Amino acid sequence: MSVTVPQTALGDTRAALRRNFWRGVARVLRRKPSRLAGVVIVAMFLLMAAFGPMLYPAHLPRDDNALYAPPSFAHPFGTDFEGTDVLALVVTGARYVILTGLVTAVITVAAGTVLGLLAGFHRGRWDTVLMRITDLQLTIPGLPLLLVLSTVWKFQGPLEMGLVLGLLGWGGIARAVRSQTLSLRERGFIEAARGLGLSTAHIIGRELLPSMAPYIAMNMLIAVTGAIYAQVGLFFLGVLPFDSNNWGVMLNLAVFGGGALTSTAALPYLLAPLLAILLLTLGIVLIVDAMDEIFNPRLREE
Amino acid sequence: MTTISHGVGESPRPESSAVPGLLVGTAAATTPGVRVRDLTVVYRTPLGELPALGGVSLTIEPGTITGIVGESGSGKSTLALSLLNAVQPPGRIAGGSVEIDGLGDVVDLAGDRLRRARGRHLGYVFQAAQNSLNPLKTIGKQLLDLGRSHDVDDLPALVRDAKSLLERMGLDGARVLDSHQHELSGGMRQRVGIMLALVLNARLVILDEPTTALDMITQATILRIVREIHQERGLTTLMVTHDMGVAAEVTDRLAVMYGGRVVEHGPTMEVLGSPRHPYTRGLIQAIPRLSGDITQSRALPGRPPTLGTVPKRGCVFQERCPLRMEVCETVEPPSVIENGRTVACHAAEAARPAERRKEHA
Amino acid sequence: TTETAGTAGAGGIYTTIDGAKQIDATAPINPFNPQGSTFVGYDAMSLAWPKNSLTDPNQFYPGIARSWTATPDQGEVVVHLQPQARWSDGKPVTSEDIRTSIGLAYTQGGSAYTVNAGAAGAAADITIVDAKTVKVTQGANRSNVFLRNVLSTVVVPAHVYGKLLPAGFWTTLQAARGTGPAADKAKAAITGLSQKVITFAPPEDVSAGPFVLERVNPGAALLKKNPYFYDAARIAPDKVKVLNYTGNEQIWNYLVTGTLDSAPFTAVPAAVMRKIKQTPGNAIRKGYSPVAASMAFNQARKPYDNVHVRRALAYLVDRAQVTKIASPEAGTPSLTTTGIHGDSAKAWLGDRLAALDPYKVDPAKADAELKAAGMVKKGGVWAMPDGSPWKVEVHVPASFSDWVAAAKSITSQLNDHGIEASVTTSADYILYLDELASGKFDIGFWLMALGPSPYNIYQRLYGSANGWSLLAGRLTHSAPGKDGNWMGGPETIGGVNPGELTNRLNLAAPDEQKRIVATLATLTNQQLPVIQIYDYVNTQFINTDRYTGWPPAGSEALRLPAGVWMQLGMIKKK
Amino acid sequence: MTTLTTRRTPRVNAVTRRLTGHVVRGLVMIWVVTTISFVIIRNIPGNPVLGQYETLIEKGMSPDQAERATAALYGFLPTGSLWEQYTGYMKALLHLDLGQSISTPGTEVTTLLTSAAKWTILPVLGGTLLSFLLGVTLGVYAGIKRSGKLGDLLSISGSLLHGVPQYVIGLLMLAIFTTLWPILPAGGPVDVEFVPGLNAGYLASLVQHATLPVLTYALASYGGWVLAMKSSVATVLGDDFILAAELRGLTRGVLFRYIARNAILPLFTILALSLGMLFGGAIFIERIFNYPGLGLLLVNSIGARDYALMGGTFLVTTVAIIVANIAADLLYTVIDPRVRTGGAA
Amino acid sequence: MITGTGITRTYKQRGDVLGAREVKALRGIDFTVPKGGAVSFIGESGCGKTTLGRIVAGLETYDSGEIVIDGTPMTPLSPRRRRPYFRRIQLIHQDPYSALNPTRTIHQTLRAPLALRASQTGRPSSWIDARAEELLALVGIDPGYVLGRYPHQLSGGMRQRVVIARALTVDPEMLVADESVSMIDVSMRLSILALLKDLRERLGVSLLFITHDIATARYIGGQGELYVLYRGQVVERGLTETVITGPVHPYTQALLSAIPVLHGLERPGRERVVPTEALNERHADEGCLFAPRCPFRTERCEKERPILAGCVESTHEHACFHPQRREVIPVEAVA
Ligand SMILES: Nc1ncnc2c1ncn2[C@@H]1O[C@H](COP(=O)(O)OP(=O)(O)OP(=O)(O)O)[C@@H](O)[C@H]1O
Ligand SMILES: Nc1ncnc2c1ncn2[C@@H]1O[C@H](COP(=O)(O)OP(=O)(O)OP(=O)(O)O)[C@@H](O)[C@H]1O
Ligand SMILES: [Mg+2]
Ligand SMILES: [Mg+2]
Repeated sequence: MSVTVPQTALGDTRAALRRNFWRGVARVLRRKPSRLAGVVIVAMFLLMAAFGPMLYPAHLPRDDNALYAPPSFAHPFGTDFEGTDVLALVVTGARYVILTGLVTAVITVAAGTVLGLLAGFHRGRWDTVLMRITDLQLTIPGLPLLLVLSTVWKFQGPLEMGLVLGLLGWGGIARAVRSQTLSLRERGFIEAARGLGLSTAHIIGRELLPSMAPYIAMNMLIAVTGAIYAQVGLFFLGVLPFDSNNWGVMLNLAVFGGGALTSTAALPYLLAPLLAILLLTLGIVLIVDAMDEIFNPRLREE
Repeated sequence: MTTISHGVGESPRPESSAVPGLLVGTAAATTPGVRVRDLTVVYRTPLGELPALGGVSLTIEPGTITGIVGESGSGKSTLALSLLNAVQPPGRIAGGSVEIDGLGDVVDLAGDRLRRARGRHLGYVFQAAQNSLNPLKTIGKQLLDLGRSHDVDDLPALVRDAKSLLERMGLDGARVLDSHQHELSGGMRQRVGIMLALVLNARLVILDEPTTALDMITQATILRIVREIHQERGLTTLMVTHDMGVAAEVTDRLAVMYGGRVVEHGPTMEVLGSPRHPYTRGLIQAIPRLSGDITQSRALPGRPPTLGTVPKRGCVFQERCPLRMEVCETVEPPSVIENGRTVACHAAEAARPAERRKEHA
Repeated sequence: TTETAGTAGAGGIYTTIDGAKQIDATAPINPFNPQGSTFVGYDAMSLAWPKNSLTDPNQFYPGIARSWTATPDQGEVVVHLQPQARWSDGKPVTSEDIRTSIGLAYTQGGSAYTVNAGAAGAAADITIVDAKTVKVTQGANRSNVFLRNVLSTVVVPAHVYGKLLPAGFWTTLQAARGTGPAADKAKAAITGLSQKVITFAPPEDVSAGPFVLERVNPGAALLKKNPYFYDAARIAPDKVKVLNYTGNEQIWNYLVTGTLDSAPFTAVPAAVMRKIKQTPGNAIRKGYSPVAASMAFNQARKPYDNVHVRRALAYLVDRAQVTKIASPEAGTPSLTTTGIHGDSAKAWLGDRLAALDPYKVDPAKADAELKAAGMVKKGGVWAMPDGSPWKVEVHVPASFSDWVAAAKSITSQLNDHGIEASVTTSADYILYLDELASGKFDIGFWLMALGPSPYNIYQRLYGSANGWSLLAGRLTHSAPGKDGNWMGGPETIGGVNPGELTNRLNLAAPDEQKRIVATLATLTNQQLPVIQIYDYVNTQFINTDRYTGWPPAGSEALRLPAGVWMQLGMIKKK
Repeated sequence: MTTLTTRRTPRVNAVTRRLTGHVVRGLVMIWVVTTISFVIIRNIPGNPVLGQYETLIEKGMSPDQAERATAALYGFLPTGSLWEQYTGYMKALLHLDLGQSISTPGTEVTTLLTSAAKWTILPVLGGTLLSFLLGVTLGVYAGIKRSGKLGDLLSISGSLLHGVPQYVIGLLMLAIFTTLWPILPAGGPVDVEFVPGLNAGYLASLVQHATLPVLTYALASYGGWVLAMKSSVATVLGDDFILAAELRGLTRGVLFRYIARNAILPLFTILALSLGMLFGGAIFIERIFNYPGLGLLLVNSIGARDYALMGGTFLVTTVAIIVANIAADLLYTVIDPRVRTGGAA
Repeated sequence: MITGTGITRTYKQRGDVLGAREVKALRGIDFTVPKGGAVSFIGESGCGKTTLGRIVAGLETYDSGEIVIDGTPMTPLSPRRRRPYFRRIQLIHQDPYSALNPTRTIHQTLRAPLALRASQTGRPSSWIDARAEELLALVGIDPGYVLGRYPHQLSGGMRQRVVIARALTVDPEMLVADESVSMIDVSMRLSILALLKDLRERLGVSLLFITHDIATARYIGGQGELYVLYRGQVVERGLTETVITGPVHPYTQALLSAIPVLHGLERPGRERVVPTEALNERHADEGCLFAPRCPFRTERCEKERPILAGCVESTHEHACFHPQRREVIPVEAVA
């Protein structure tokens, strides 16, 4: 008496569902064009990070006679202390910044999610131990610790930087994921899965994680911004190894070397990375705003 | 204290004959009637605006307890909220009128006049009583907020009234007023909800699923209280429920809703005893009973319509109807009044064509 | 009662900055404390104030000491105090005060007042000649900067600080100068007093200087005029406000807004300088500053052990361009590299300066030198003799923005010439020094040419950083990588031991000094343990709106605090 | 009357019970953090004496003078094996003795900390309260008018400000108010000319100097409050009791109070937490405005390798966070009647 | 056959360090569910029904007592060894809305346990999909319609059927239905009950039916036993029909009296009692647990706790010192 389900039909409905989701996304984006702008901005920065350095020679050209040149057609944001085009610095510097942001976000979110899931799912002793560690992570002041670490540890490149930032930042997510897990755990479907004897891996990977995916995705975006600011801030404070094509270093040199806050000559040199940060923030904020609406039915005002 | 009186036989059932005169003057003093005409409420959805109420007409006699039953999504809450002109966005009242004696057409009320009507003239008791109270304030403070909002000058008197109402419902009034909602049990909260609906002397009280979240025994208590207070205060009561039993226990008149329409309306005893609409019949049959032959109960086939699946044309019930005729697919059955009973069904009409009379032309 | 700027008095408030320390309001009012809330030249006085002489370290302006005499070999220094000198509580400044101050200095250690027997330039005896005259004699191992060290003595009131010295202190001191266990015990007793002296916190400031501390908070210190100052009539301002700062940019801001009446040497970017100059009243006094920035090699590392490589780099670095980028206002490109600041180099070397290689930018010569060193060029990029890549890493501390810019400019230039170069920064200066000292860098920036004492000049290049250290008056040499020898130069070059020569500078008579300096300059020029990049210019900012009578450009007083200027009769209320 | 006693007792119990647990856990946490920071701090490379020496040289002192000035510092370096230092440190900690500063020899770390703490509390408290009030007020509006243009603008600008790092705002403020339009002092805590105390000049100067840090602080955290309040309001708006209140005909004012009070409740916890977090975290602001608070103290102590001071600042920061956590929890116990009486009935 | 003896469960509500509150959810419950039989538990809110159901389904631990599944006592077994036994007992949740993962299609939901089953029994993977369709058909829904859908696209009744189908994937011997129809629309409630009944009759799956609605208990297991729970204790036990028509314990009588009367179809029972107060868990634990609410209580009730004992028939037991049969349920009004 079994009814055969043509595979195509099944596939079709699934495809249709996926289409529906994307249509929903498109609608949310369309409803406020600003959100589209957010996507465009972030895409632009991603492209910059991926291909920016390829647009320029390995050593950026300098103009010995145009130190801190004012903005001009050739140099839309002027030049730096050495006569290098500031725009080129911003573009080529995006990779470091964004790569660090991504690495940090991945580590933060991965560590936070795994620990939060473990703690929430296993409860009991596991939970206590993991949450104590999380508390510890949250209690140790991050920025001071980073300052200290930067003297102990030479951060070699964005990966290491991201690793450290990530290891210092997972606490919040772990806590949130844990509480989500705890509440999901009480939901019937998780209990049913356990009752059916499904493996823990299945329950966590297939049942729990997808339910938290939107939440995690959003946290990831926020973690990216956090990481970008943290590293730029550290570079700005001057505690990280020098790298001329770096937004934070640009801020540092503009303020402490070029006197951008005291006179206007180095102002473009200061403003260019600041604007880049602001723009990136704006882009991410707009996307988060859209995501909020896509994933949170409460805010989805049809 | 703990008295379980027993041997209460048939609870007294009033004759639904309180015939009021022309209701002019202060509504608070007299018992109001309600006339809903062609009420249409739509909700904005991704598929456009869809009607949750498709032209409901319903007359609620003054002094009766009217029950509204129907499955989930049939529009009961929407109708109840419409009586206060309080349909929540993204819904709106798209047409029709709700005439309440002493208030006029509620649909036309707005702003401060609407606000004053709510609470003072119209009492509303929530389904989720546990969530209908501000968790941060004691009941007493919320009572005072209510009084101030309605310009009650004599607040001590209001508190006295509230206390006596609560005591009437078997609670320690002073203690309850001094409590936060989390310190009260579900049944106590529901009684508080009823108190707040009545304390300003509203004469029209709307209860939306007042017992759904409650325990059996508590439910019985609340139902008894509703019944008694209704009589003592001379109210017009509208009680929304999805439980036929609950409606049967307390109401005088019963309206059955389906797919945003009132499909049958009449005295409870009659509607239950001899249902006319196939839906009503199906509903009654689907109730498992404590006595009698259980094999006779059976479920209604199919499932209730949602906003998007309500048939665009013809009878809303056509898809699940055992008596479906061709005409059902195209023509919406009109509401027919007969001996104080209203039915909207082609089949019922066909069965007794003799003494039919249109409620309105 | 409320005091405001208006009640400061006719002389007004003089606003400035102490370049030597950050204000710490919790620190005791004690000049022996490195963070102490006392300000040199204002309320902290020394016997005399060093002149900014090109070659002679023993030139001084009078301070508490009105005059002094020294025997030619500086074996005996007699100091005559200002007859009118009084403490701010009205008590006269006496020889006893000076003796107590010297006693306290012993507990802190130092060149003249050391308990190490045999140390060069150690004082042997302090005698009170009369109430206003003190005589200090030098031990056998005579240093030619003894006078300088004596005159630099900080003076504190005996009636406040005297109790810090236990009874019998002078006997103990005497005992400490000997040898054997008893002397060691005495030494320990004296150095054991060190902490007590440093942490001593008098309830209020008692100053012999023109000002006395009135109040201090984390943002500034306020000093008021000391009415008992021996030359009080010369002091124009009624109050001095010393502002704190955490970074140069704050000084720039103060300067741009015209807040400061004078500011000590501060690195300033060109644009900010223009802005500062635009502020009405602001003016600049430039003078000699015996410091230079250099890039130093770790000669223990390849290929920097090869002098040809160092020379090649010297030929490639355009010092003028680097200076323009890094320190356009406060530096002049070094004419050549001798280890001596450009200004004093002329005085020391005279004509011989011209004979030295100026290392003008010359890529051809650089190529030749690189070839001579066996370096190979592959695909336009220079590589090590064995063909492995050559990566030049120039290290600087991250907090020195001018050095960062200089290093960046240098690496850019090297990159232009096919040498792969990059800048690496250390998180802070202390970390930088630590890493530098432990030999972790190939090339690092380094301050040098610290005149006017020639010993100080070359001690930077051929002192402990290069393996030569003085241990109990004896010079020893450590191998590269040991005991802080990070420069790793050879112990002798062509029969010359630069370490020994440098040490001689401390003891030698002027003629010999001149010869040694010439030798070392030539050696430095040829061997290039460092490449001198730019010589600092002492740039002082003043504001002529409120006060006049500033020291002129090039004045020998320019590096002294404004408080000393006032003592010298400069700075008058407008 | 009887109701009073029965209702009070559980409250006291709940609070003390929670407090005891928190304190015990907090003390353990403090010990762990102190140990960790001790280990890290003692492993920072760099010699404070050499650093001080070269710094003095860099500032223009002659080498012999610099040597004299720094020689004394050797006496303040901790001695003994790391383990001895650790046990010594811990023992001293038990007596609330944080040791002596190295970079300001002769000054107790406690003295330095208390002096810096004053200056941290002022802008942090001022800025947080300012931004909290502003953010919460506008957040209510943004939450209620979620779909309106202005609400949108509020929340986007909130997110943006929330997203923009403190130092960016600080730098911009400094550029605007001290350079482009110099109306405020560029740094420092208070003008030293005024006698400290309750006099107009001193207070005015205090306010004047605190304006920029406070403003920066407020701007940087304002966005977070707007967003938090907005989402909290959205949650409360979804609660039935708001609809119930509306259907009882309560006035808009009362309704607004219901929404605001319920929505603000979770924010108080965040407020307490953020006060704790930011106790030592205003590093950027203090650095930019030369404001001598704990953040700057920490940076300086790291720069000078002042182990005792570093340890002290870390400790204060940690304790602040832990205390804030406890306070947040107790605050919740006190202000939320649901928790106050010890769990739902 | 599954039997439980003396099962107790006490929840400790954690205080932080000091103080904790105890809730005795179960105070020694004995029950027997015969193979293929149905047993119902009724009681008002908070009496421990859900706790019992979860314990029987192996989702919750118990403090003391013993559960014996087909002769194997569960208590000594390690959790891992216990698993295969408890897998044979599946819980059907009250709330079909949360019982299905909203992010997974019905197909995915069914596939996971079936795949596990297939790998355990060495069946080919083609069996999985076939079995999924078979099960859906068994619970009366069109596989073609639901397989590719997400739970939110289905009605409550359909979801509950899917939940049942999912429980059947592991070929359980017993289903524990905890208020399984209370959230389902009135019109469809009966069809789910009928399905459960049908599964019991056709597949021989025994049924532990937990409800506060006695009428549904009657519908599902008229021939089975009915246990009346009060504050974690069984106060009355007997064949369902017997208990309903002749309740002996005052609590059972109160429960049955509380059932609303379908006026028009029914008349209230002759001896209907009207209770006035709700359960209070903080009531004293001494004596008969129901005493504070009992209209018939005597002094003895307040001191001594009655134990479950036989009445007229040994199959009908009650725990009351003054048992009396009363007719409380509504009577059919013959039209
Ligand atoms: N906010 C809303 N947005 C869209 N549709 C809504 C909204 N509120 C109600 N509806 C739809 O309106 C119809 C009637 O809803 P209503 O809440 O009045 O039903 P009900 O009979 O009270 O149901 P229940 O028994 O579940 O409370 C339903 O189909 C429901 O889906
Ligand atoms: N996880 C838990 N922690 C603490 N107490 C609990 C827990 N689960 C249940 N309880 C308590 O145990 C008692 C029995 O609860 P249970 O859920 O079994 O009752 P129930 O009969 O299913 O009630 P309902 O009809 O409301 O579902 C209740 O007093 C409840 O408060
Ligand atoms: Mg409803
Ligand atoms: Mg339950």
